[in-house]
Amino acid sequence: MNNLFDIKKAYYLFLLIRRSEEKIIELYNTDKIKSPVHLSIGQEAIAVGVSLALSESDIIFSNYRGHAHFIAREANLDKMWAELYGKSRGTARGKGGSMHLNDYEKNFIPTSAIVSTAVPEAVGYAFALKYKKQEGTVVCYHGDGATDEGVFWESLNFASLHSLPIIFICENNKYAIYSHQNTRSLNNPIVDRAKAFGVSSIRISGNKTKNFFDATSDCIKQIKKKSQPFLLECMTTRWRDHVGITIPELSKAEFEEIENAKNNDDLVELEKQLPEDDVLIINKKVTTEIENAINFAESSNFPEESELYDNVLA
Amino acid sequence: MNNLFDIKKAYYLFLLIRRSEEKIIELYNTDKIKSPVHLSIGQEAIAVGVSLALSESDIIFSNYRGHAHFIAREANLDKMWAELYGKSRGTARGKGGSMHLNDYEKNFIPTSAIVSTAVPEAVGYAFALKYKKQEGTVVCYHGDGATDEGVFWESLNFASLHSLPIIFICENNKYAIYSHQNTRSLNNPIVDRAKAFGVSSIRISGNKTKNFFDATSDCIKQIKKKSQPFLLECMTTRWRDHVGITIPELSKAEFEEIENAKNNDDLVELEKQLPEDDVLIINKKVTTEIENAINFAESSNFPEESELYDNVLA
Amino acid sequence: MDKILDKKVINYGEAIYEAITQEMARDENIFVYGLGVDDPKGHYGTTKDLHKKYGKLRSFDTPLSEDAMTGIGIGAALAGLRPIYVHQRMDFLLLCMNQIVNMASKIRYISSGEHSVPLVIRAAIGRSWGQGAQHSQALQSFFMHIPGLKVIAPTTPHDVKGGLIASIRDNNPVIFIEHRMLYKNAGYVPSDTYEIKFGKGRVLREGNDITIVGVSHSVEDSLRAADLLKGVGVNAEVIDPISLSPIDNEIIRDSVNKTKKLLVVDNGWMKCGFSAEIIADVATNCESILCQRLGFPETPCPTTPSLEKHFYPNPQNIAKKANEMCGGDSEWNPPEVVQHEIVSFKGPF
Amino acid sequence: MDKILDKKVINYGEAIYEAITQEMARDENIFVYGLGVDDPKGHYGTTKDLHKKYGKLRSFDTPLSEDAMTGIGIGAALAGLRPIYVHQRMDFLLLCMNQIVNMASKIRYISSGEHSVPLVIRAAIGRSWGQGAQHSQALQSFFMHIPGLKVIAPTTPHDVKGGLIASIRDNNPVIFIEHRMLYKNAGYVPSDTYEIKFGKGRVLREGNDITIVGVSHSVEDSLRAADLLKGVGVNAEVIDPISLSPIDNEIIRDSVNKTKKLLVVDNGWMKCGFSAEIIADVATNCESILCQRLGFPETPCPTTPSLEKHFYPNPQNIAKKANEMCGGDSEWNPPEVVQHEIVSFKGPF
Ligand SMILES: Cc1ncc(C[n+]2csc(CCOP(=O)(O)OP(=O)(O)O)c2C)c(N)n1
Ligand SMILES: Cc1ncc(C[n+]2csc(CCOP(=O)(O)OP(=O)(O)O)c2C)c(N)n1
Ligand SMILES: [Mg+2]
Ligand SMILES: [Mg+2]
Repeated sequence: MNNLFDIKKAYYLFLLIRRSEEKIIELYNTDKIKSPVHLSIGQEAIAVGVSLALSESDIIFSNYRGHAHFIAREANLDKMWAELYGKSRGTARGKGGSMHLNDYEKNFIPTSAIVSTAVPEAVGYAFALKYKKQEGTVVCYHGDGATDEGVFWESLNFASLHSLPIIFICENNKYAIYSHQNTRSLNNPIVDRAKAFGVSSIRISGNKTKNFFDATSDCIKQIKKKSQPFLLECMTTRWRDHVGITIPELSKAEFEEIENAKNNDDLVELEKQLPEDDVLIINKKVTTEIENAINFAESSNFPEESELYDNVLA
Repeated sequence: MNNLFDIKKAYYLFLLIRRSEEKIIELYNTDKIKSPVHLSIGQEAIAVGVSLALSESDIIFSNYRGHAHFIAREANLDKMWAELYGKSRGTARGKGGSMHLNDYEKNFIPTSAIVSTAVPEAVGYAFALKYKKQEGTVVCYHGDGATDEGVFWESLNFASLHSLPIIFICENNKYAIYSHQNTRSLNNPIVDRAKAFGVSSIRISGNKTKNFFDATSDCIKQIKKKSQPFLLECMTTRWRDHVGITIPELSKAEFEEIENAKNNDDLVELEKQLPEDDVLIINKKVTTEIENAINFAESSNFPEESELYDNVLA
Repeated sequence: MDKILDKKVINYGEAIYEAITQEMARDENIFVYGLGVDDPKGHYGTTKDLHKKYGKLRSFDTPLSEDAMTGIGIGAALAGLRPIYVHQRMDFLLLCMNQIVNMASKIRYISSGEHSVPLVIRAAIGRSWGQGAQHSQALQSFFMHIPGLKVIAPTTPHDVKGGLIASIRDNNPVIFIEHRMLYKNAGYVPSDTYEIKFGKGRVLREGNDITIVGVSHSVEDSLRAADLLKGVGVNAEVIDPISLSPIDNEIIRDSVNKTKKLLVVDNGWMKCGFSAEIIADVATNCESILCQRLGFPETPCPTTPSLEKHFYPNPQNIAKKANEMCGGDSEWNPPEVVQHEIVSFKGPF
Repeated sequence: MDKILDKKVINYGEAIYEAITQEMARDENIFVYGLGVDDPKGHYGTTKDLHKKYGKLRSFDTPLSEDAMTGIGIGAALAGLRPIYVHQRMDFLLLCMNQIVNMASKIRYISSGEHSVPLVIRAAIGRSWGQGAQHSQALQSFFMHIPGLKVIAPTTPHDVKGGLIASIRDNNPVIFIEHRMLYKNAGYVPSDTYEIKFGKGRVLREGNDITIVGVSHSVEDSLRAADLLKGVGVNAEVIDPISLSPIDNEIIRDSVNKTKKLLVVDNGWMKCGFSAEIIADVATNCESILCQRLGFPETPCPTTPSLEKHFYPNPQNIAKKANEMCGGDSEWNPPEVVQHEIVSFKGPF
């Protein structure tokens, strides 16, 4: 648990996510990455703010839009890139792709590409922590669309019933693919629903890293005192299409929202708060790390036919 | 739609349900009824109150605990009994049993034995009414346990999103089989959850026919003005075991609750409000109707082997 | 897009669109719903702008609530509407199994035929561009297993149009299986409406040496394999059952009684799968038939192209296996065949 | 109940209880949950009072949230616990298909073996007393179809104890199939813990004339049929595969290579079912075997006893079919055999 917001680290992680995904965009048309990619550009502040508040013993559940969560957790970037390339040194030895990242050492659980489907798993993990009287909090990232699924509410009910140590991080970018929240539910804030299911919830507007950090730190502090679930509804904006690298076909109002978000890019704000030297060093570090990761991916082999049947059963 | 509470009719329907189920208890050990029976004894006031407020064009969705809803809807008692006996003149020609009653003419939709599973169907039916600009309100009976299922909340979300003409009648007997509500959720009233899902909801305590009637009438009135969903959480007590005819194995406190409920039996209260003559006539009528239904069942044939494949596909 | 000519060449996706729009124009009880049906892509164009043409009540997006949305379709069908529920991937049907199996398939039965459920559930099988474990499953056998459901998996633009119209007009719940590698395939399609019959398969190519039965996309590869086999003097008969439940066992039995050899090329896992059923039917009803099957290996689908190519049966290994069954040279290595629909496919999904 | 003797006669339900309680005593990571596991009936006694013995954390009731509860078991398993999730009916697994198929079976694969999911899902097949359309389904084929799952359906008290212990100790998700007509069946059971092997079947009765393969409760009826066949001079070999995935194809192939005749008695629908798989394997791997199958007719299960008796295969029609396959008199009507577990069963459920 961390109480002090480390701007330098925040900037570094934020930049590492942003530049990694920009690199994906740059490379995508080469067809080297034959994997559906769900970019987080615009939403990075959540992953960074949340991750900075966590400890090693905390557990991360994410989803198909997982690059930011993975990188912010300081999970293995080389392996992530190798996985995007379908190479055998990838996080799933090339068999999972972008939608199924994982890093055992970082307690970053393999992600699911079926919406809301890992939410009960996260709750089950939190149950196990309590069962084993083990330290740690589970963090479960999910989208606003995920709350449309019944299993989401079943999961919250169980988490509150058993007072489990879990924070649901709802990344509310207002869209499920092209479907705006208003077309999916009637003006009922997710936080209100979560409260009715016994989960303390707050909505965090503004898409600022520090705010997400503070809220998460606060939850962790409270969980350490008394095991219980929280939900943070993190308002954000996705700048790119749901999947792939293109710009979404949206209405004018929606475009303006994105433009607005770009003008309030927290990456820029964080940068402003750092000495120029630090910024330079961090930028260099990020560039090198990404270059190395891409080299790692490029130089790795594809898995052999003999691996086809590996890891189906224990 | 009815605004005036017809005590005579209420008493008649209530009695018809009570005596029918008592008859089931009486006959059960003869093994003539080889069907799981989920009795409503103690809960009849809900079915009676709700049904009296409905019109012919309204649509009923119920569940495996459906005898009371079926009888209160004045659906075909003869066929119900024949179905309990597994006979070919039953509501499903003997192929459905007590858990799958239905009466096409009365808009009593075939019931499901899988908890909460008919709830979205009810919403879909309400959607169709709106789509076709057809008169009518859908009534969807379900238990408190049914609200543990995610599909329940998905269904409410859709009903509120589309402002559908439906009343969810939550028969809250506090148990799902032997599981008390407190062991299934943390002190979060169903009405609060429903409200967070955009469905106007009220809790009705006291287990009185008239109160259920009034509340339902009121919902129907409002739906006629403006299509919208409602949920009535109807507090009640089941006197018998979840399934079968036995008395539940419960704690002392729980027994006392049942004793209490018995001492507040609304059947007795309704009877008190009627002239003695009416009571006698109604009792006689009820006895005759049940006798006739049993004769109908007894004299009906079992379905022939040739019927095995009937009605699988249209 | 609605101009009616007598016939024309359109692709599989367009044929689906045509079936839907023509049927929607005919019967106002038909509506189309599902995630993204009204989005700019309109599910490979198959539902594009239907909401503009027929109104938002008749073509609408849904919350991600597959379980309830299936029940809602069933309920609407009980009320006399004819819903078409569209899924981007067949894998998502796993969220709907309770409604499909416990409800849709049984309501007619438990109401002794008084109710029926004219619901069409469209679902696309995914493949390519790293679909992987959760976006590539072909679960037809689940639905073939359940009485009270109809299942159909047309392969050609002609059959997909006629099959969808038949499904919409059918009074039973129908699982309508599409394949995303087929949407761009073009073919001759009558402009008018027409139905193809449930329970009727089609011999796509005649031959006396061996019977090859495919399903959905594997029919394409079976035809390519037949071309390869021609080169080594083997005449394969290729059968597309189209309708999986009911299934045309007769057309297969007749063929194998002639060829005495059956190779089933599954488009899914084999255990208790489509291929198991076809072979079991032949084994119990015909005499002395040499039977073999190919299909997905017993593993989830890998995302990396280097392994995905070993996951799916392909024209070469189909041809090789068939040739062996016909006593041909087991060392034969058929030439590479381009699966244009696969190599030309670019993501991002 | 925990007294350890060398062996004793107990019934199938007691054998399950014994497996669970012994394993829970051994490993505190094991917990048991599901609707009603801690209620006075304790799921046919198989979980009775475990919460009193091991505490409420290790045996607890759940909200009716089958979908999430499956995911919660998977999540707990990922964290190193060994959950046993109990279902009163197999039909309820239809609410859990997404979690079982999309998650449990694939997490090991997508984590390249770093994670595993040691989750046991117990589910009872219902029959009798008007279970009907939604409480009688035997859906083993769904799970056999999916790579990454193990499936086991023991028939005897001996195998159910050893099978459950093996399932609990296994590091994969296991679908553990029980049958409610078996709970009262008694048999010799070792008092100690032991495992039976996945992928190993058992010849329950030897014979040279025909091979009969049953599954779960239909093994019982196959044995009864074998008795009937004895009376007309037919010696049937009866095989219980016990483990359905992996399945012991060898034991069946060996047997049919001897008898040249295979009758599979399914305990579920046949299309793409267990019986289809057994026959397809034999048809593709053995030569000139006469194959037949019996199973549920293609209809939901009726509640009325007058039709239920035609729904299930029974000793007489199994014997009759087998006798015909062996060239026996097709007019033979085997005498009635009492299925004591069925006639003695009284509801109320
Ligand atoms: C159960 C299921 N239904 C549909 C999909 C297709 N799909 C993938 S992502 C997505 C949108 C999810 O939206 P949200 O939860 O808000 O997350 P976001 O993508 O906005 O981060 C949909 C519909 C899926 N993967 N799984
Ligand atoms: C999906 C599903 N899970 C479990 C069951 C077993 N079951 C039947 S009724 C019931 C209790 C339901 O409780 P509630 O909804 O409160 O209705 P009540 O029986 O009290 O009227 C349960 C658990 C079932 N039929 N369906
Ligand atoms: Mg979103
Ligand atoms: Mg209840």
